[in-house]
Amino acid sequence: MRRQIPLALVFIFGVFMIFQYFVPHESSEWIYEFLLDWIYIIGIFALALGIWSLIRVSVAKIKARKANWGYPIITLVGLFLMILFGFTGYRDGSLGFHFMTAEGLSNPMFRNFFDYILIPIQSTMFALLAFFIASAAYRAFRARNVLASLLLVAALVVMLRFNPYLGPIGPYVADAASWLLNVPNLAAKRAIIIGIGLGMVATALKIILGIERGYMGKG
Amino acid sequence: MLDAAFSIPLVALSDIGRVISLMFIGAGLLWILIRSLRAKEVDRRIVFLFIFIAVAAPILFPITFQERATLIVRKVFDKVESLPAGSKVLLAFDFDPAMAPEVQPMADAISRHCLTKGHNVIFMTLWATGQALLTQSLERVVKGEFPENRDGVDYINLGFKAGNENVLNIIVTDFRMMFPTDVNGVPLDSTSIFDDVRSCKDLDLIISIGGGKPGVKEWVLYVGDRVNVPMGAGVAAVVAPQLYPYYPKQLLGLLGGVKGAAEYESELVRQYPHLEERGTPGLRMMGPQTLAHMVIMAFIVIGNISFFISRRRERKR
Amino acid sequence: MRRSTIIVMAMVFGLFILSWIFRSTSLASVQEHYLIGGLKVTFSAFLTLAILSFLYKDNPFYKFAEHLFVGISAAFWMSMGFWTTIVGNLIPRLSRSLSEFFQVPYQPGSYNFVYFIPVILGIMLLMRLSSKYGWFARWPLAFIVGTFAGLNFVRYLRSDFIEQVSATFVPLLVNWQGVGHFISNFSLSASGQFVAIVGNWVIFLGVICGIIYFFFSKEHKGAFGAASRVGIWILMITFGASFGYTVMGRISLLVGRITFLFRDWLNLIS
Amino acid sequence: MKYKSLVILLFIFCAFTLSAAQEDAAPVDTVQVDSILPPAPVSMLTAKDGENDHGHSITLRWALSADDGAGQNSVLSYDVFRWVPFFMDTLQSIGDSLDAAEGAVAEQLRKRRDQAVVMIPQVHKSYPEQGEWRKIGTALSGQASFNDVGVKERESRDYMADHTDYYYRVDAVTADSTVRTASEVVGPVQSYGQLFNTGRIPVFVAVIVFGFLTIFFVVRAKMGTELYVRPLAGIEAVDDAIGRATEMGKPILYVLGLGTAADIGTIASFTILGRVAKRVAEYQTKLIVPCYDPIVMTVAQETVKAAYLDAGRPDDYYEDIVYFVTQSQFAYVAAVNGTMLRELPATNMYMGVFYAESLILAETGALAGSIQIAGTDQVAQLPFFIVACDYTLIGEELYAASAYLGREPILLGSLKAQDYAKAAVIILAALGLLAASLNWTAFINLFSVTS
Repeated sequence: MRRQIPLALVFIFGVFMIFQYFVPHESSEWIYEFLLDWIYIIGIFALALGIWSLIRVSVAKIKARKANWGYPIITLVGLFLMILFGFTGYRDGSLGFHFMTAEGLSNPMFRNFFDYILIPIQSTMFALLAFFIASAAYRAFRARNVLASLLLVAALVVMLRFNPYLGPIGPYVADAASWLLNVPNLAAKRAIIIGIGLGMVATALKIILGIERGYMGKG
Repeated sequence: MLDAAFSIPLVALSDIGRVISLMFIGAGLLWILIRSLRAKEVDRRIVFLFIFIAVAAPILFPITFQERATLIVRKVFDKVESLPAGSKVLLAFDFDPAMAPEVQPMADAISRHCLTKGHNVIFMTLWATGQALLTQSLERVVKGEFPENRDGVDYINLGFKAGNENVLNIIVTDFRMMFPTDVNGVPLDSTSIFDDVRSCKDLDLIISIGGGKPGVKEWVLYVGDRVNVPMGAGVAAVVAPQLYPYYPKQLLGLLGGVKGAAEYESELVRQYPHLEERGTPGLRMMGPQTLAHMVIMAFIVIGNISFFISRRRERKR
Repeated sequence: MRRSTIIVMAMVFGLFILSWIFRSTSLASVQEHYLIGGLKVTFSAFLTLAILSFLYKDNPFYKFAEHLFVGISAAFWMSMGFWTTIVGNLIPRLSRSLSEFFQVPYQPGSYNFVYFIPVILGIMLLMRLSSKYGWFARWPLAFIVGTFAGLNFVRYLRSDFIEQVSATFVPLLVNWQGVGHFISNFSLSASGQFVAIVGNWVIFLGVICGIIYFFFSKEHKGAFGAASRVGIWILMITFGASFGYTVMGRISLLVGRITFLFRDWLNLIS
Repeated sequence: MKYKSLVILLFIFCAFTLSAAQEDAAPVDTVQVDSILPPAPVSMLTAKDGENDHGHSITLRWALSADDGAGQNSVLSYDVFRWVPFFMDTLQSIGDSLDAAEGAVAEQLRKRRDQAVVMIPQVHKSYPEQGEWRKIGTALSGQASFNDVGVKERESRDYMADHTDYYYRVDAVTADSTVRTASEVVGPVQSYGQLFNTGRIPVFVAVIVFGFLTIFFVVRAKMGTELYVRPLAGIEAVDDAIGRATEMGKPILYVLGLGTAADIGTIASFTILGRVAKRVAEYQTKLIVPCYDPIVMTVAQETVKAAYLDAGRPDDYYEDIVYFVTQSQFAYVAAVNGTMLRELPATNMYMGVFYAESLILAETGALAGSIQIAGTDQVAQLPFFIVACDYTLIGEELYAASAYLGREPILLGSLKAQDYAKAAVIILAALGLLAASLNWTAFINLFSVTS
């Protein structure tokens, strides 16, 4: 029972979604739209589980008093403050259980935390990529063997476009770079995508047929 | 107060700063090269430091590199340059604020070039979100830098019309059907710029600047292919590879990303040195890019040198 | 904590207080709440530098920023999810009184009862927390996995398989007007006929060799092995070129952050 | 009948204006003469139910007016008209008042509207009485078709009822919008939803063929046919990596990426996680699984729990092996980065769906000195994993990994099916190359999926 019903559910909904794709009729669309709506709603319930996990892990760390036990306190303070700001706000001058008003967010602190804490950290994390792309290039682009050399040469050709001191060979480098990006790139990506498509389709089919059940904890 | 105190010496300092930072990068790379000749690996923090300086220094003390326009960019420049004064050029600003940092520099450079040459420029946009940007850049470039030019005579702003490629479909045969008036409500018939322009066929050059849909592709398919008017384009870097197939038949040239803008600006400044003081944002934005690319390439070369040396040593043993 | 750590932290703290004061005074003439305005910019800059300091090594400032970021972002998505999905999508369909409480327009409709199903499935998911009825949670999971498996099965069969295969149908000879025409117009220019023909060949052979590389149940030996080797070569060239191409975009991101520090915080450039 | 006389009248009128215009305008301005001439009407107007849709739409097609792009070249656009009963105005006004109404009044109006909507097919039967022609859209010159697409929601203003008799007409319009020529009326035509999308037949065939292939090889494998699979370096590294972690006494970090349970790549990753967790449990090594998506976390907890049970060590399992971090891309990355530098895992595995964060994770992992094995189906992120990780499963290899690790014949059987499909791709691509070279469009069209 505990395992059969979920597997039956997977099969029923999987097969329905396949058939739905070929049936343009209204009733099939109607169910399709409902199903997608449901998944969003279930996702919110799952998020509650997630937050619960976050709180539990943080509290456990604080209790254990191991190294860095103080930092989870910051996580919890941030979490509860932001929840407070997210769930209470002013509307028509009174504090209440509000989020949006006609003028925008009902709690300015929610916006401030977003603009001056989330955004700077987020864009700086993203900007770390500039450093990491350099260190990865330095570390990995060594002509160890044929494959690594091909990787290295292709990357150098494309990056050379930015060198203003190439003189007469400049235009050729630019042409070579755009050829690399247009032709072999297209071929390789297409080969990978066809492979991925097949792998995905096979996996999806195995899931629907109940052959692959790794996600239910059973191989 | 504090800002003023800071900014005055900085201007004077910027030359010194430029020299110091370039010397630091150059000498530093040399030192690392010597170290790696002894087969010593570079700590990744050193790589990080160099990247930081290579990006920060050109922002703080504008460092620009001489760009040589590639053929695909120079073709657009040469076309604008070779048209006689008074030619009718249409500039379509098909982008939104999100894309603007990448394509606004080329839009500015091309408008500046056209007006310097004395062309009659028709501005328009297919993007609702592009209208405000168009108005701003008109205020800045056209009215700010060329105050002697008259609206409706030397240039005209048609503004935004909804309908995406359908707008193009109509102006191919008739401008007035889609744009009875310009953005200010002045009837096209009362403007001298439209005296002998009825449709896109009567233009001498069309340049579309954009990066999304509708954009360059739609201009090519719905206008360029249907009338025999040369078309140039400027797009965001990510879109450029998809448009290469249209060059050189359907597009006479293409500016891709900030680099395309920088190449255009350098060509413009070479031809008209007095325009340099009006700003070359493309070249300025290319400063950090060029320096960072060169530093990364230098590190790749250094890494390979130390790799080969250490491998040779191992073999000797 | 060691003494040196405390000294460093105190110094950083002092520097940011100083920066706050300077920033606020410079904003005094522009903004009404200049103290808050100064704090906003200074704190953003502090967090920016805290994250960047990670490049040197893991340190208390990074840990602070990281933990703050995790807590606030988790709550951010939770609030957004609650207000947009539960209040925005679910409640107007289920209950008039709750709709009135949240001040959202109640949308009565004949099929609203089906919205009880996701609520029941959601509650089943929450049963995970109970050790006795935890297995109920598999039902909603099975529902989600099954639905998307079916959806993706057809979607990817179309977009990643059929459409990609048919996109490979390119002509062997582009613009072919006879051998004489080909030779007399021969050029190596990027837009020439020769380059176009070579391009089509490379695409065709590249796709074939790339696919051969992915064969699992056949030994990569002989001609098959050679093709598979060409396949991985083309993959590597592509990965190298894509890597090199991405550098530009990543540098732009850093330019944005450094510009923020120099302009909005230190006011060094305009 | 009424209409025919109208057309005749129109022609007479046109003829008069034509002659009048010639007389008047000829000496003054020739341009005006051009614009006053009425154009030829469109011909062969047909109306059909929109193909392969849910109904509520009609497709019109016609042959261009003789004066569109040729002849006098005077046609600028086509106005499309539909015959609309006056009854529809009543419906619209109910909608208007419904927008403004609240409470019980709204309830009442809603009921009235629902009753009225049912009447729509009925009132269309009264054609051509109690109704009029209304312009519903414009097609540009050079276009010979128009889709009249309505909305399926009955509450909407643009609701277009199915199984209702509609009548259409198309006017060829010149620059002077009063100078136009109407076509003949076409109708009645009804819209309805189809039960099978014929535009998607290629996909349907592929579903059948691929499904059959997979089931065939799975059944064959079940019956015990030996299957060869070539070694994959990334997979073999997994076992070594777990052993290494045990020797060093350091944990293993398993990152499921940013995918949701909707991504097949993530589901493939669950299976790999199950295998890894089982071995980790056997070796009694520590496993860390930080999650981005709460549903993924839930599934991963189930997976790991069952793996520990399978390995015979249910007591070693605790709930916080798999934990939730946050549903924000870079906050998740920041936390995982911190974990990597503080826990110093012996091995990092990145399996699933990754975006820009791939390189941040992989470089930090390299900094921490961990062995790194990655696998993703995100083509754009593959270069970064290839560069920064020790082993990378490229695209399809990620999906194959679960079969490899489990070595179960059923799962390996489906790999064989995938290989046959790839062989088919190669043959089709070769045929397509010939077809494209020889302009054999019939073959190419076999693969075109419309709608």
